[in-house]
Amino acid sequence: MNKVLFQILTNNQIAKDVYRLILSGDTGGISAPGQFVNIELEGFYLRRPISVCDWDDKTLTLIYKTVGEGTKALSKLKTGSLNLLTGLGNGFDLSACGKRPLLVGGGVGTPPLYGLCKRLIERGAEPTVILGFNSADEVFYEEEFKCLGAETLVATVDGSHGVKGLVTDALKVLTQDFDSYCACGPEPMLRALYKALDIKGQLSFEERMACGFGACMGCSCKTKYGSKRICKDGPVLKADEIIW
Amino acid sequence: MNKVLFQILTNNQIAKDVYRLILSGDTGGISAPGQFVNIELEGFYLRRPISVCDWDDKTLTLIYKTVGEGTKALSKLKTGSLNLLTGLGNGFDLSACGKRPLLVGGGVGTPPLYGLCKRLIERGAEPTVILGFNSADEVFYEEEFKCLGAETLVATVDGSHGVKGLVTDALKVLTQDFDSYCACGPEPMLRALYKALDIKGQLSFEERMACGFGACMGCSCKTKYGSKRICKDGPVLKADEIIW
Amino acid sequence: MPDLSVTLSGIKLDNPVIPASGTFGYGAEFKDFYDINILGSFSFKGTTKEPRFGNPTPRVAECVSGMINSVGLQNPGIDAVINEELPRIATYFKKPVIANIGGFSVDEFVYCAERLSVSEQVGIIEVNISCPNLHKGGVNFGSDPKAAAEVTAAVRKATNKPIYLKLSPNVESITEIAKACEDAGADGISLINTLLGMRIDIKTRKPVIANKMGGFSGRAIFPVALRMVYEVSKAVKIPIIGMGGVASAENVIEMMMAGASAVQVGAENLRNPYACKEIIEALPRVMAELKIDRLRDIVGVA
Amino acid sequence: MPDLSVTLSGIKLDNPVIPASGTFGYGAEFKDFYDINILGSFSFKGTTKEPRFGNPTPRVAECVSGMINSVGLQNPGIDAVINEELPRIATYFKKPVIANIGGFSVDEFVYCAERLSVSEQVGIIEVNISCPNLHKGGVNFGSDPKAAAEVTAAVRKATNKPIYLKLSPNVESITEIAKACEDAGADGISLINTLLGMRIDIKTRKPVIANKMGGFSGRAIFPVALRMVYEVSKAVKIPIIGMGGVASAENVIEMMMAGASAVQVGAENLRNPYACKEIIEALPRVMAELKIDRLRDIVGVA
Ligand SMILES: Cc1cc2nc3c(=O)[nH]c(=O)nc-3n(C[C@H](O)[C@H](O)[C@H](O)COP(=O)(O)OP(=O)(O)OC[C@H]3O[C@@H](n4cnc5c(N)ncnc54)[C@H](O)[C@@H]3O)c2cc1C
Ligand SMILES: Cc1cc2nc3c(=O)[nH]c(=O)nc-3n(C[C@H](O)[C@H](O)[C@H](O)COP(=O)(O)OP(=O)(O)OC[C@H]3O[C@@H](n4cnc5c(N)ncnc54)[C@H](O)[C@@H]3O)c2cc1C
Ligand SMILES: Cc1cc2nc3c(=O)[nH]c(=O)nc-3n(C[C@H](O)[C@H](O)[C@H](O)COP(=O)(O)O)c2cc1C
Ligand SMILES: Cc1cc2nc3c(=O)[nH]c(=O)nc-3n(C[C@H](O)[C@H](O)[C@H](O)COP(=O)(O)O)c2cc1C
Ligand code: FES
Ligand code: FES
Repeated sequence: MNKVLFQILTNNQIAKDVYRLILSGDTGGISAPGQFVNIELEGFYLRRPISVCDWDDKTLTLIYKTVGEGTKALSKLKTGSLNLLTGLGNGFDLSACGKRPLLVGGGVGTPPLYGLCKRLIERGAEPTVILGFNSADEVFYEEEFKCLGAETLVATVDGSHGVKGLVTDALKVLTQDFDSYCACGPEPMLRALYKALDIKGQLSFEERMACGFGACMGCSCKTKYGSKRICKDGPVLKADEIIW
Repeated sequence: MNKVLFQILTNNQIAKDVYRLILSGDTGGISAPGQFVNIELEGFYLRRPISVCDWDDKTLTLIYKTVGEGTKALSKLKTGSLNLLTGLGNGFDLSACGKRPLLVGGGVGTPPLYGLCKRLIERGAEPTVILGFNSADEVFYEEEFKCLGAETLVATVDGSHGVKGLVTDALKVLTQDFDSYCACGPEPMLRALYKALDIKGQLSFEERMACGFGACMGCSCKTKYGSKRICKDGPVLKADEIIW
Repeated sequence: MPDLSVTLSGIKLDNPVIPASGTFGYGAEFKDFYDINILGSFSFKGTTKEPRFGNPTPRVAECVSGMINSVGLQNPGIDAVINEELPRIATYFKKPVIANIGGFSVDEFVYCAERLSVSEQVGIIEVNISCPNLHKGGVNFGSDPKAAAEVTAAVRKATNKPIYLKLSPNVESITEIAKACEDAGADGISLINTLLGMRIDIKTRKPVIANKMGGFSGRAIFPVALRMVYEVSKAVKIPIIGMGGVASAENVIEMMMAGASAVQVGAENLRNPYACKEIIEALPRVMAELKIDRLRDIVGVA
Repeated sequence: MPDLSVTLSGIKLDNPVIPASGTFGYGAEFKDFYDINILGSFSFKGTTKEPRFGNPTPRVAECVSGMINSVGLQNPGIDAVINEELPRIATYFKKPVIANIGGFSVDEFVYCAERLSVSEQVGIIEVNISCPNLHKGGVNFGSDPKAAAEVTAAVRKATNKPIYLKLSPNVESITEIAKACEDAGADGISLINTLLGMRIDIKTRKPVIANKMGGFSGRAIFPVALRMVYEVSKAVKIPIIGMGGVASAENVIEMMMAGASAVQVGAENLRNPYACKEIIEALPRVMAELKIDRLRDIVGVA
């Protein structure tokens, strides 16, 4: 957890309203996929939390959707520097994933699963990936997941690409057994997965945040084991601690 | 009076804490020396009023002192564009100056007198100029006034350049008679001139402003002929309408 | 075609965007920037019985995302407004104006309202009860429900024009004051006036404003204004003109969703003389994005 | 050597910079960013008798130059604070802390103050009377001088520690409340707590905050806070801890010139975890520019 000035290398559109931002700077604060960074944007009071998609020693990749004023302003920055708090949150626990984990991403919940998938494969695991989007123009990173060597299915709500329907429809296509699952996406998707799967799961949640580092109690949620801060004790929670 | 986007050509220091900003853009709104522009600065709510120092069809010259956060931020802008309201205020009435006007500038009250001096000389007048500063390191535009062909005296409070003392001390050095005087500078200087000179005068005043174009009544002052808005009915007022 | 029109007490406005009193003079300065007939209406500078010079200068101070003013109701007095300003306005503004009146006694409010009632140019009388009431031992009309009701009832009798009481936010319960005004016959409520604020010049170690304190307004106060509009809209049935920090088409829509039937734009006009024009031009696009066909449909939906 | 030290009720602070309650937790998150022993002190999260989860989420909303929160006093309760948090704080913070307590009844304030009194780590007890008092039919302790005095007197009896009453700005006359607290035995006044504010999400047409409204704070509220500190400092003799929108060394100095003996920094810590460190490091330079040798000399000079 630290404050770092990153340089913008590229910041390009990769799907409808979706941008990939590649930054160079000190990534030493990042220790696990599923962690996030909090970005200061000129003219905005609060930082914007964005999941780490991928990183190496010197570069950091983020993927974000333009949903409001802040992300729109971010999408216009093509050069210069950005002030980030990095290495926020807990991230996914790789050691709890087993040999055959299922990774499920919905929309811009997909990015953190990429970094996770990469590291799981490095460790010798054989992840299967399901990505859910509304339609073909929103799909991104299907190829990238496949290049990592993961079996990758895409579901689109309108059927314009891959399986027609939700990620749970794509799930029905799969016949193999999984040791665990990791998911990030809209809450209804997480809930549906929890209902559909009877194995250990790690789910990444979103909440409106002020600090992003555990100080303000802005992002609390109740779990079976007491209240947790999504930003500090999460964003990844165990599926069986959630009170749905 | 209009809102214009100007491009920054240069913005360099020319004396202690004093910068010259040369802009390119539509100067059509400017009609008289002594008018001012109101500059929007990112991160600041109110615009910053700065006198027009000089202008031609396509360029605009401003000279300003870094006194607070806004002017400090301005001094750091070396490229890019600035949003200005131009052609604000009344400016000096050249037709009331006569053949031999005296122009007196104190500190950063000097800039508008340069544009005035230039136009007076173009009209065939023979202005004499007195510039007052605290010390030699603050002096600027002495050469520029001389290049216009105007007799130019400088006074410094500490005597490090030119006449030692105030502009009124420099005035004592001069023996000729003047038809009128025009002055811009700190209020005590304007008052001292008014006391010292028995001819028609035009004085340019400063006041904290919100709009700068006559809408808010933020900058009112009482004159012998009723209340006036420094930004709209001024900044130049006739010496004999002032209630000292 | 998006429909931007709204209605205030039977007066149809082409759109809900109205420059706020004190930030638009009598419109003359703005007509040099754009044709102000595009506005829904405008509220002119607060007018008192006698001409007033107002407070000593400095009268303005900059703040983060806002400003403080202590103009102190400088205006040429009701006679000059009726004999000079209104006829001049008629030459460049063809719609009904909102006549904002200030006062230091009930009688003064009544007098000004009566005098303005005869003008056909006046659509609504906006009664600014956020000024210190010298006759009541320092109590503000705008912070005491009884005094607010008293002014309302008296002005009510003095005019047939719709009257909108303009409230101060520097109170504990703005709904109480608003309800008192409604009960006493107000046709509508305008809110908010400025928050009491202050700045000190750390170089001179003195308050920036000659009068020490002043009215704080601009973008910074939007969340407070929105909250008060929301509260009051739940408490009264009469229409509300919402204001305080409005600076964009999005802000206008948010204010209306909170319960405002129309919206005033104040300090933003001073930093950007084209503010209202830009907002009006942006509204159709933002409405389309939000799938709003008729602006009046969103009043109070939140 | 510039002297930054100030004294609050006999407790000497190395400098006047104190993170505000609710924006600094118990310090644990910030000690990972910097050594928090550089602080004058810090005020920990408002503590109640029982553990509280607080309000439903979303609890935060962004505003221009500020934010709204409706955390709702989430805290682990007084037992956990005394048995777990204070011992943990002792491992990384060596100075007296300010113990902020919340409450829904006089008894709860008294209980919390009594329990915290025994801790040597507690320098000052900050009594936050800006919460709704469920036992008084909805009247806030902080907006009724009598209720404020009642809490003050009761807490006064319960502890020998200096007690600072923390006031709400959502009142008409903050000086009345402050004077009532002083008369009832307060050692100092902390102000201001958050302004009541609201935002609506124009896409969903619903309030952003689950609880609809919340407390508005951050840079935007500085002029209101400064005005209230100034007013209260003229009305009482006891020291004031000023807060509300402080974000720079210049803001600290302005607050002190308005009458604050020390200054708290709230929301700014959330957007920049190094805010207090940066302010403390900037103070000597700004003092030199302004020719201030001893910071305590400027208290109330404006
Ligand atoms: C831990 C975490 C990781 C995230 N990772 C990603 C990611 O990898 N890619 C991506 O596209 N988005 C991600 N998001 C969502 C992203 O933070 C929001 O889309 C973004 O903050 C919206 O900002 P805005 O100014 O465009 O929207 P506005 O609606 O204008 O923002 C207003 C305020 O609401 C907050 N806000 C709005 N939407 C959300 C949201 N969904 N979650 C949290 N705060 C929100 C903003 O941060 C801001 O404070 C993540 C959120 C969290 C909490
Ligand atoms: C008509 C007019 C013409 C001017 N021409 C020039 C010029 O040619 N060159 C030059 O150096 N300065 C000029 N000034 C003064 C200049 O406007 C201020 O120095 C500048 O606004 C200070 O801004 P700041 O942010 O650095 O200071 P801050 O003190 O941080 O500003 C805070 C606020 O106070 C206002 N303010 C501060 N000082 C003054 C002042 N002296 N007059 C008016 N407002 C002030 C600022 O505009 C701002 O709103 C002129 C002022 C006026 C009214
Ligand atoms: C310079 C200035 C002068 C004002 N004068 C008046 C006035 O005469 N009468 C009045 O009712 N309100 C007056 N106001 C208050 C505004 O009409 C408006 O209620 C307030 O500024 C909040 O809106 P804003 O945040 O958009 O500025 C004035 C405001 C400013 C900034
Ligand atoms: C997220 C958050 C939580 C807060 N919680 C408390 C609290 O528990 N007790 C309290 O007295 N004040 C609380 N406050 C108020 C602050 O201590 C401070 O009075 C207020 O935010 C104004 O300062 P600022 O503008 O610097 O934030 C909280 C403020 C914020 C932003
Ligand atoms: S956002 Fe502040 S604790 Fe999570
Ligand atoms: S600054 Fe607004 S009238 Fe002069």
